This record gives sequence, structure tokens and C-alpha cells, in this order.
Amino acid sequence: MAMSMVEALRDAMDVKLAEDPGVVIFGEDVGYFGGVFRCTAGLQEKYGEQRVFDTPINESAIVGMAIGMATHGMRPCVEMQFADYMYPAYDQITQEAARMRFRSNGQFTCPMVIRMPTGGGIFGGQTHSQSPEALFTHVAGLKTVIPSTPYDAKGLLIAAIEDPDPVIFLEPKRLYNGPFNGDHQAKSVSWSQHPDGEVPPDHYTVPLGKAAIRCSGNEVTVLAYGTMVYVAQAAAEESGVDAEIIDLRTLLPLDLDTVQQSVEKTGRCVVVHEATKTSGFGAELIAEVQEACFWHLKAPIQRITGWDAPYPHAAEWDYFPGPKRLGAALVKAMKY
Amino acid sequence: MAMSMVEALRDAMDVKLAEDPGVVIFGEDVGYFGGVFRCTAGLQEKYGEQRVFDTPINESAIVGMAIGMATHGMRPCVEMQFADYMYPAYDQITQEAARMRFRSNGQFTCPMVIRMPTGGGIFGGQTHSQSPEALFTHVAGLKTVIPSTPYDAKGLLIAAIEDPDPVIFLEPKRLYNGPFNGDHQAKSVSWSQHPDGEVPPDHYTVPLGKAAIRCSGNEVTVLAYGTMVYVAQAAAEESGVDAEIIDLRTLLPLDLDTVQQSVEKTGRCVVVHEATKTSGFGAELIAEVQEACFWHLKAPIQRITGWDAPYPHAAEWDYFPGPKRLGAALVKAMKY
Amino acid sequence: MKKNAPALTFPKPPARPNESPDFSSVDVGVAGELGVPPIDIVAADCRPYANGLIRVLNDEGHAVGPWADFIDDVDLEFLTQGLRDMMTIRTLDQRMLNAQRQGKTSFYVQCTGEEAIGCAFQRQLQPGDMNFPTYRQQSLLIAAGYSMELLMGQLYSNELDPMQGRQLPVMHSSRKDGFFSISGNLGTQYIQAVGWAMANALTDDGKITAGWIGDGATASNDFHSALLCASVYQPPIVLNIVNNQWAISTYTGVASGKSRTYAARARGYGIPSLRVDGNDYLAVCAVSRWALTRVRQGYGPVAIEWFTYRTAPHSTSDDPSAYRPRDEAKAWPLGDPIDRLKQHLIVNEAWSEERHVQTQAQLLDEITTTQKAVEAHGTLVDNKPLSPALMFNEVFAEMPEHLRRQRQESGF
Amino acid sequence: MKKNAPALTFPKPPARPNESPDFSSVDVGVAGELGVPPIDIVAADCRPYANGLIRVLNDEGHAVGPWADFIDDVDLEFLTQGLRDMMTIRTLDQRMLNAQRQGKTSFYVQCTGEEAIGCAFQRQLQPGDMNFPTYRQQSLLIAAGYSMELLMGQLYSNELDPMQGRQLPVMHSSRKDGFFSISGNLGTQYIQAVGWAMANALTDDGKITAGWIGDGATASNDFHSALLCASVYQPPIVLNIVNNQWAISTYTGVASGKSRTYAARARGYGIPSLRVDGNDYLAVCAVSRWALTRVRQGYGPVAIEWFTYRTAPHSTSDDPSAYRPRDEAKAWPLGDPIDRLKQHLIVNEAWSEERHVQTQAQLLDEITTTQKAVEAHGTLVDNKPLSPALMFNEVFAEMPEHLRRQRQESGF
Ligand SMILES: Cc1ncc(C[n+]2csc(CCOP(=O)(O)OP(=O)(O)O)c2C)c(N)n1
Ligand SMILES: Cc1ncc(C[n+]2csc(CCOP(=O)(O)OP(=O)(O)O)c2C)c(N)n1
Ligand SMILES: [Mg+2]
Ligand SMILES: [Mg+2]
Repeated sequence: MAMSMVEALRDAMDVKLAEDPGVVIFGEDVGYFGGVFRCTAGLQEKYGEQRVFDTPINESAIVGMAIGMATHGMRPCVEMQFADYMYPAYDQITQEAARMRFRSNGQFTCPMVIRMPTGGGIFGGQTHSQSPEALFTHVAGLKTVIPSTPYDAKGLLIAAIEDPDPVIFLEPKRLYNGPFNGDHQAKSVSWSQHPDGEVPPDHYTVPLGKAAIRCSGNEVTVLAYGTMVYVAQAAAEESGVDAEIIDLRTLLPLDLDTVQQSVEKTGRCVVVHEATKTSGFGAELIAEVQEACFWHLKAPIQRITGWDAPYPHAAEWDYFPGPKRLGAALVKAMKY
Repeated sequence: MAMSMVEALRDAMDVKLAEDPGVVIFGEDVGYFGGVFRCTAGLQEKYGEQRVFDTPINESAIVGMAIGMATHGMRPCVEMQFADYMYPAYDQITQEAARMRFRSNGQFTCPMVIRMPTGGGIFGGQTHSQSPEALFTHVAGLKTVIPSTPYDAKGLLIAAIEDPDPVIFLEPKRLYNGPFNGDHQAKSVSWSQHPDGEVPPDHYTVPLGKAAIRCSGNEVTVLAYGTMVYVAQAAAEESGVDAEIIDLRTLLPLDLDTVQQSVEKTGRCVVVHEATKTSGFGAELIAEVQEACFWHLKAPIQRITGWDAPYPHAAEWDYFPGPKRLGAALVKAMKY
Repeated sequence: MKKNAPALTFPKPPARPNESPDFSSVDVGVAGELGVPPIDIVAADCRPYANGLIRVLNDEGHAVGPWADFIDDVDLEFLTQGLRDMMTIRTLDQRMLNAQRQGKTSFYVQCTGEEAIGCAFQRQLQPGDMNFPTYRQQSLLIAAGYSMELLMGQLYSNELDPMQGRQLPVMHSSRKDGFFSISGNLGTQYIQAVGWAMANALTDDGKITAGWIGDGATASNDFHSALLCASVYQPPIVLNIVNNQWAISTYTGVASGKSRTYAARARGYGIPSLRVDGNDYLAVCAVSRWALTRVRQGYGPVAIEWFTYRTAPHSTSDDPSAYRPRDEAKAWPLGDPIDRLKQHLIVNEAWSEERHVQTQAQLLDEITTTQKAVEAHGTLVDNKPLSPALMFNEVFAEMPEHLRRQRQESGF
Repeated sequence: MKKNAPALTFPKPPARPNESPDFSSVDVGVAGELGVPPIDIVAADCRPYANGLIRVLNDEGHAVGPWADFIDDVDLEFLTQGLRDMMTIRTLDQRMLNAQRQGKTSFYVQCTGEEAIGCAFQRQLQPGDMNFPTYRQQSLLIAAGYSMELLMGQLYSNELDPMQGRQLPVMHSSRKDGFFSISGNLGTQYIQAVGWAMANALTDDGKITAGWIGDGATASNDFHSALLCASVYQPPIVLNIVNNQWAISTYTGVASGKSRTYAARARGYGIPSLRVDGNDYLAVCAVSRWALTRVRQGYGPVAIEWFTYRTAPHSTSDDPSAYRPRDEAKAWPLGDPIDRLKQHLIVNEAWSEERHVQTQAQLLDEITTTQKAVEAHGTLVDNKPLSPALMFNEVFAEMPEHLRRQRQESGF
């Protein structure tokens, strides 16, 4: 069945709501209206407001309530309207949910999912465009997931809801309705025209912690996730560099084996993300890769990222790490 | 004048309170009582409660009020009682203070300092021991500072208060009363017996953005800050490796020149911090160093850090990255 | 009421799409009914003001009661200016909505139905006072006389944009017009406003502060922080709550819970609080003046709940027909602020239907002329982009080395 | 009151060191004065209960008034057990304080003066109900019959420690005793408690929830979140506020601002709220029973402010003589909870000074015996450390590869 990423996410929640009475969905505007990105549309009508409901505009309350329910034994799956609005909840996420199991020695655990639309490219300005993944990967006790296709979105979300620990589920909003390779002037493509828009109707999972090789190649390994997977494909095509593109899918726990095998093969590595550069997740990837593959590296590992400035509104396409910048990095990597 | 780090910090605030009527100090228990670590003791009595006052237990309110005052034109210097309690303020710090200048195109700016005791080693358990520096260095618009001596503490704090932008000022609480090299069973040493405990009484600054070479060497560069500077010295001594120890002092903006020169000389680099490993500031250092010094590196860059678990109470000395672990890394670096 | 087992409640709006609007449970009281409290009133004595509704204009357009007397020096000329202010915004909102539909700007937010609040409040402020607004308080800017060129320049992110393209279109900032930089993160400005008001007092600058927040955003942590700290330190601030019944698709009941009113919640913090008909220009004018006088004289903070209705969609990204009856705005028992002030002026023979139509045409003309001139500098579809290099400026006062390197790398 | 310019206020305690304790401004009302509200009372009708003070024991030790009648089935045996509970904690607190001074544990927190609250409340709970406590509610654990071995084991972080050395000594956790894991971050548990209570209702498990917070921590964001969400969804929860006048060195006025009482603030959220003498075991018993019955029957949340005084230092890291008069606790107008219940039992001929002294000696003996047995498993000075490898467990349900590598690297 062809689905957009929005539909695939909705379908994952639908499957779990039907299967498990402990699953509840809540957040701002997610109930009656079905979410500002429509991810939960129709679910309240189908399952009732005890299962799918609206909350006050207070992200730390949303996460705090979810923690209470999760420790009780339920399986809340909550939405932050934009990743940019998770900051008020950062204390509850990182200091509470993440370490409830640890600090109570397993008496209280937090099987819960926090979904949040992430990334730029919709002229959202600095408070509707951010990519905070590195703020989660630094925190012991959290898993961080980011799909790049409808198929993965559904399978990973089901796996996340079933996971015994808290999972941060980042949704690249620029991919909600179609794959996007960074060419904002091109006609937009819908998922129904893309092979990964084909999504099985029933229950299935994509395991957390496993990367996918989106495109094999021999010259450079590109480590990407979310929207950047498509940017990487475009960059490889446009630059003509024979790149191996790895879609990490789960940032933590990281599938270092897949990464290491690839870099040992290619000897070159470029990492790419939308988040600001300094202390972004790219730094972590580089630290791991240079340690694991030091003797194989033929060139310094480069990172192509958002600049170290807040996401600007008007100049967003100059901020967004597009195929041109990434292509140039691939070419540069080949020059060593 | 011999001063502890606590006294040096207090003296910095004293100097600025006397010089600049716009400087105000506030936070939990900082007023009448003078702070749970005594950093502001006596200041309310000296300057009155209009300048130094107690706040409700609400860290986002403390930072939010400081933003209001700073944008008005004052120079607030506020305390988070422990760095572990800054999380509720993370939204105000990163989404507001950090980008006020940017988003208002300079109409409103945030010259303010947020002080916070950081790091472990006092049996504080997971909520009195954390080192959140990487959560600040990832944010465009913040400067992040961490002194390792009373002299630097005073000079950097004065520079921070005078800086036109928001500065996160991390205070390694394990260094408040004396240098500490990680040997928790040794008799504690006080700052009065240490050359860097000598602090001039008047106004001086240590510039933000400049590292200090604490110990020159030729074989390995150790990048350290805060308490880890002393751990590095002990590790170098114990392991006999001729290490060059760089005390970064300011993490952002980073003094990459000093770092690069050293690594180009030694060809080896080890980074060390107390924070959890994954996505810690060490990753950023490695990413920069491997790019800047790729052709000079004789060995993979290692990182010695806190483990990816919440800071445990009882096993804190097994969590704390002590001289033994760091020494082993130095020896390992020399084996390549 | 006999219960047996706990069950959760989920607050609901009075009507959903395909139902008839129903405001029968909204008690609007009677115009002129509530008195003017003493300037040094304490929260404990504010009960009737926090639970009731202060109104001045009655259904016939007459100004009645003690609050009308309180502003009996306000002349018809002043009110005519108020009407023009409101008409200006409404026209502007319509033009900009169209511009967004034509792709000339990425995003727009109207304040239709809520014009009286910002317009009348602003005209009671003094130069140097500072508003901490939300995205729906452009009325403050207009009544402060903010340049329409700058305002539109920001909407088009062109070279006239005082924010140089950094901010979302509707997130204005004008220090000299007493309009603080708007954040996309709801609520954050409310506690910052308290900090600014504390600076007013600490520097003794003779100015005061006004915080603004929507009913939905009263749920935010910063709302609590602001009320708490205002109660503790007693800085010179008016804490405005604009209750327009909706937060995007979420009914105000989800933000109020079982609180009687938002003003009552504020009163629980020990802050004197009043609830006011926000669609009544005269009531807004009177209560604003009272509150600002109190605050300026050092009697401490006041909270005001402005009771109104969000006639427009939340923003250009929203379609309210999905969650409320299409014609609900028309049923709002407190009417439309422009209609009501117009009626008052007509009743008092200071205005006429003809002048109204004339003024409308004239404003449309003026605004369209400005719009054309501003559009000549570029829009989203007819793009004359600002230098992308600008995005590296103003991250810090001085550009640090790593940003300089990044700017170089960017090639801008 | 005539003012001219805004000036900030900074709340102050009634007395500072070297001044005489002064509680003249504390209005304690009269025992027996306030009635028992109907079980389905709404917030609007709760004014007298939120602003007044519910008391049962009068100065002569007699139980008086409607709340005494409300619990007239509570017999003297039950109360004797209550006295034992309180004496147990006080003894335990003293022993553990000494142990900390001897370096046997890193940190301790006493609840001296506040024993009645947790002890009497816990005895009204049912199995499966869940407390979300702070570090100062060990009284709940004791009255729930938690194993003293486990409790002390955690204080010594030895092999008996059910948290395996991961948590601070005083941050207990016992799911089966209805005692939620304690966080070092103030306030966080309060909104989590609301979530748990929602789960009570959603899963229809027949249990209820009790949230706990200190007066200082009512300033936290999560306090606001909890009141708000409890008001919106009406889950079965009792929201307890322990107002012991101090937050470390900071007087309660800095947390209350101009709010009349914390109960009044909660009432502003539309939650029925009561204020109770927390040093009166019978008052705590009566109001807890009323509140828990209401909540269990589905009439929605209740907030209770327990009015008390923190006799002990904040923790072993604190020295209150730096910020309040040394003998302030003795001047507390509502006395000491153990003394007052003892007096009541003596007046009713169910207790005597001799039995009291005997019981005290016996408890000390029991606790000291346990303490010695537990200390044999190790203390901070006599360390038999748990395996450090434990710190890699329970980060996740299954240990991921990177942690396995780190554990290996650690060599444990
Ligand atoms: C912290 C945060 N959470 C969520 C949002 C998304 N959001 C933007 S406006 C809005 C509704 C606000 O409603 P209200 O406060 O009533 O203001 P109104 O739009 O009615 O003027 C929401 C949920 C946000 N901007 N910030
Ligand atoms: C978020 C956070 N900020 C600050 C602290 C430090 N702190 C620990 S206890 C305390 C005082 C709490 O006072 P109160 O809530 O009245 O409880 P009490 O100690 O009187 O029982 C403070 C400020 C903390 N633990 N968490
Ligand atoms: Mg609204
Ligand atoms: Mg207290």
C-alpha cells in the first residue's frame, strides 16, 4: 500500500492502539484535530478520547504525564508539536525518563516514545526547523531514532513503542509528504512514486540499532540520516563520486559495525546533518570512525552541516546543507 | 593574595558589583545565606538586597528574569545551584538568551552570566555531579567557560560579566577548595599551597577564547579542562609520558590554534572529560583535531570520559576518569 | 452527584463543526455593573473583578457605569483615532493574508476580532514602556505608530526587513516602539517581562512593562514563573492574558481546566486580577489606564484577562472549519470590536456609515500603496534576496574565528 | 498606602539569627473551628478551608470539632501505633544523623517536626496506592512497614542496598510499598504523579495516587504542570504540599509571594484545597481520610497544604543557625507532633510518661540492633564495595554494544 510518511506513522500508531490497550497518544492538537501535521488524524474518532487526547501547551507536563503512565505500566506515545518545543521538557526527558530504570534499579521503567517533527526546509524560521538529535545522544538511557522512508517510519515507530525504554523519535518533517533531495526549486515528488513509499498494512518492525546501506559504493562513505539521505544521493549523482550512503536510522545505539565495515572499504568518510556543526552528532560519528578506522583513512573526515547560527528564515536554503555543498565535500575527499 | 576558587569567584563578583551598578546577582540561597557553596557569602550584606538576592526554586524563572534585565541593559550574573538543575532552564538559555541578539538583529542583547557548579567527586549522585558542557557548545550564541585555577576563575568571571553576550560559566566544584588530581584517598591540598591560588585583589581579566598550556611536552597532547587538568598532570607524571597538557578554559569559542600547534608538534592527542562519552565535548575536539591535523597524527585520538551511564553514587570513583585510566591511554597512544 | 470510580474528563468546546454555535454557558454579565477598585487593592479583595466581566459599552452603544466615568475625559476624537487604529490593522491583516496566499510571504497571523485589546492598551502607554508581545499583538505596533514599511519589509524578508530575514515574518521587534522581540516559543516572554520590570524598578527609570500571553500559553511553565516572580518581587508590570477561546485547534477549556477564569488563577498567586470584555474598546481603554496608573505608582503588579474570540484561523497554516462551527465568530455574544466602537461613535454623532466606508477605502488605498512600494524591494516569489552572509552576523557581538571560517566556507 | 515609584520587595522571615523567634503573624485559628466539607465540594466553595487551618487537637490535647467526629471510629490503639511510627522515625533520624557524622554514609536528611504528616497519611492509603514523595517523606516508608534493613542498606550503599549504590542515600524507592523512585530534581515527581493517577483511571485499577512537594518546590514548573493537568483531566490524586516554612536557607515567603496560602494558589487552578495543621496527627488522619475517600470515589483531585515547621537542618550539609534563630522550632505555635499526640493519649489514659520512655528505649534498642547488623555489610568508612560493573546495568533493559564495550574497557 502506498503511504506518505505521515500515513505510515499514523498507521504504526493505529496498529499499536488496536493491539495494546496500554498504548495512549497525546500532545498538543493531536486529539480532535489530529495534529498540525495530521499524523494522528482520525485516531481519536477511532479509539476514543481515553486513548488519543489533546493536552495543554506544556511540553514538560506532556512528558511528565507520560512518565507517570509508563512507570505505571502503560505505553504512552506522545507528540512534541515541533522538536523546537521539546526544550521545556528537556529536564523531564533527560533527567527523569532517561534514568528512571537506572535510579530505581529496574523497579520503575519508562517504555515510552516521544515523537517530534524535526529539521528545516519549510520556511519555519529558527523555532520550527531545529534538529536537536545531539542533545539526546549525549544522554545515557535514551534511544534516538530517525527514519527516512515511510516503510522505516512505520516499522521503527512500532519497534519504538514496543521498546522497554524511552525512545526519542525524530520525524524529518521535510520528508512527511515525499522524498526531498535538497533541490527546493524542483517539483515535489510524492511517496507514492517512490519504492519506499510501499508500506505493508499490518504489524511489522524495523529493529532499532540497525543502519541501512541506501546505496553501495567504493570511494567514500557518507553517514547520513533523515532528509540528508536524499541529499546524499543527489550529491553522489551530481558529483559522480562512487559513494556508499549509509542511513543510520538509529543514532543511539549506533550501528558502528556497518559504519566501520564501510569506511574500512572506502577509506574515506563524510558525515552530514542539518543541525549546527559544533558538538553536533557528526562530531560523535567522526570520533568513533577515526578511532575504529584510523589506519584505513585516506583523508580527513569532513562534516557538512548547518552553520553555527540559528536557522535563518529567509536564507534557509543557504543554511540547509544541500547537494552542492555535500558534493563538493565528496570531490574534496577524493582529492587526497 | 591566596584565595580558594570560591573566594576568587566571590572576589570577581565583588569587583564587578562595586564597579558597575548594572551588575546584579541572584539565585537560590545566594542572598542572605551566600550560596550553598558560599560563593556569594557576604555580598548581600555589602551591596544590599537590590543587588544580591534570593529567588524561588525555579531555574527557568531565574534565567528568564536575567534575560529581561540583560535586554534592558543590566548585567545579571545568576547561579544555578548545581549544573544538574539547569535543565528546567534549558529552554530559556538555549532558545532565548542564546539567540536574542540574532533574532532581534541586535536590538536586544543578553550580556549575562549563568554560573553553575559542575562535575562529580563529592558523592553527590546523579543529580549533583553532571557535566553538561556539550549541551551548551552545541548552541549557537552561547560562550562556554570553565576555569581550573582561582586566578583564572576570577579573571574569566570578570571577563564573562563584561562580555556582551551570554556566557555559561561552569565551576568545577571539586576544585572549589583545592586542586584535585583524582586521587580521592590522598590528603586534600588547599589552594593556598598552590601557585595559581595567588590572586590579585583588583580588577583583571583572563580573555575568553584563549587556552593555556599547563605543561609543555613533546609526545602527546592532552586536551583537558576543569578538574581534568590536574588529573592529566597526575597521569602524565605517573605514566612518565612526556605530555603537553592544554587547559582549554573556554570551550566555545575554542582556541583551535593552540590545540593545532600542539598536536602538529606531538602527533598524538588524548581528550579527557568527566561527562558521558557519547556526544560529549570530546567528540567535537576529536572532529576538529582530526580535520586540522590529519597528516600529523601518528595514532588515533582517544577519549577518556565518564561512562555512558548516569553518575552512580557509590561507584563514583570508578566512574570518574582518574589518572590511572588517562595514564593508560597516554601509554597506549605511545605504542602506535 | 454520585460517583463510584475515578474517570478522566476531557474538556470540550461548546460546539463542533456541523453543530450550531452555542455560547449559552458564557456569562457576559451586564455592562456598567462592576465598579472601579481602589488603586491599591489587594488580591483578596479582587474576587468580583477576577470572576466577573468589566464592560463599558452596552448593547445600544452607550458607555455606562463607573468605568465609563473613570475615563470621562476621553473624547470622541481619541476614540475616532482608536477606530482608525483598529480599521488599519484589519485592513492590513486582510492584505497580508492575501499576500501570503499569493506566495509573497511564507506565513501570516491575523488578529481579527482582537484589535481593541492592543490598540486601546498601547494608547495608554508612555514612551519607554515595554511590551512583551506574542505574534498576535501587531495591534500594539500599529497603535504605537510603527512604520508600515518596516512591518511589511519583515513580512517579505526583503531589504527593508529590520530583522534582515532572520525571523519569521510575523515576529517583529522594535525597541523604540516598546515592542520586544517575539519568540516562537510560547510563554517565554512572560517571565522575561517580569525581569525587565524588575530592571525598571532597580534602575528607577520611571518606565513600566506589559507582558502578553494567549489563553493556551497560560499552560506554559513561564506563565507560572511570571506570576510567581511578579508576586514575590512586586515589579511594575501589567500581566495581560488574551483569552480568545482557542489555541490552534484546542479549546480554551484544555488550558483552563476547572479554573473559573484565568484572572482567578492569577489571583491565586496573590496578584490583583481583573477580567474585561476585550471587544469593548472603552473597557480596554479604562482598565488599561487604571492598571497602568496603579503599576506606575508603585502599587505592584496587576493581571488582566481580556475576554475575546479568535475570529480568524490560528494562522495561514490553519483551517478552523475542521474543529469549530464555521459561523461561530458571528455568535460571539460580545460582538466585534470595530462594529461596537463604530456604533458608539455613531450614537454620539461623531461618526457615520459614510465616513466609515470612506475611511475604509482610504486606509485600503494607503496600505496598498505602501504595500506596492515595499513589494518593489522583493517578496518571496519575486525574490531579491538579502546576502546570506548576514546569517553569520549577530550570532555574537564579535564574530568568533569558527564562524568566520564557516562564513568563508559558505562562500557568501 | 501612598506610593510614588515602583520598588521591589524582598520577602523576609519573621526573625534572623540573634533575633527572637517571632510567629506573631502566624494565624493558627482555633482547633475544631472548621467543618468537614461535602465530599463533592468544588473549588469555589473551598475558600474557608484553603485560607484557614483545619485543627483537631486543642492545646489541652483533646480532639474537638467536626473533624474529630469524622474519625470517631479511630481508636486509641490505632493512635498508639501512630505514636510509635513517629517515634520510630525520630529515632531512626537521630541514629542516621550520627552515622553520617561518623562518615558511615555520605548524606542524610531528617524530617524532624514533620513526622505526623507522612505517618498519618500513609495509614489511610490502601495497598497499590502510590506515593510520589520527596527526600523528606521517609515517614511514608516507615508507616508502610518498609524493611529497615533495606532502608539502612541504601544509606550505606552496601550489598543490602536495593538501589545497588546507584542513588543518593536518602533517595529510596519501593514499588511494593507504594513509594515512587525519588529524584534529586525538585518538583519533577509532581506531574509524574498526575500521569500515574491518569493511568489509575485509564486502566481502572481501583488505586489512587498521592503527590508530595515542599513549599519551596511549589515554585518549580512541575508544580504548575501538575495542578493544571489535575484540573483538566480530574484524575484520582491527592496533591500534598508540605509547607515547613523553609527551603534550605530561603524563607517560605520567597516561594509564596503574596499568595495567601499554598492551598489558595491551588484553588486558583480550580482544585478543591484545604490547609491543615501538619503537627496534629489527628487532623492529618482525618483530612487524609476525607481526601482519599473523595478521590477514590471519583470526585476528582484535592490539594492539601500541610502547615508545619522544619525543625531539623535542611540536610547534613546545612547549618540553619546561619539564617534563623537557633530556638525557632521551640516557638512554633503548633508544637511538636510527637508531644501533641502523646499528650492526647495521656489525657485519654492510653499512654503514660513511663510507657513513653520505655518505648523510646525499646525503639532505640531495636534500631541500633538492626543498624549494627546492616553495618556489618559495609559502610562508607568500612567499605565492602558493590561491583562497579553494576553501574552499566539498568541503563537500558538490554545492554547495547557501546556500553558493553565500555564495561570491558573499564575492566570491571
Ligand atoms: C513551547 C511551544 N509549544 C507549542 C507551540 C506551537 N503553538 C504555536 S501557537 C500555539 C497556540 C497558542 O494559543 P494561545 O496561547 O491561546 O494564543 P493564540 O494563538 O490564541 O493567540 C501553539 C500550540 C509553540 N509555539 N511553543
Ligand atoms: C530543580 C532543583 N533545583 C534546586 C535544587 C536544590 N535543592 C534541594 S532541596 C532544596 C530546597 C527545597 O525546599 P522545599 O521544597 O521547601 O522542601 P524541604 O527541604 O523544606 O522539605 C533545594 C533548593 C534541586 N534539588 N532541584
Ligand atoms: Mg488563544
Ligand atoms: Mg520547605
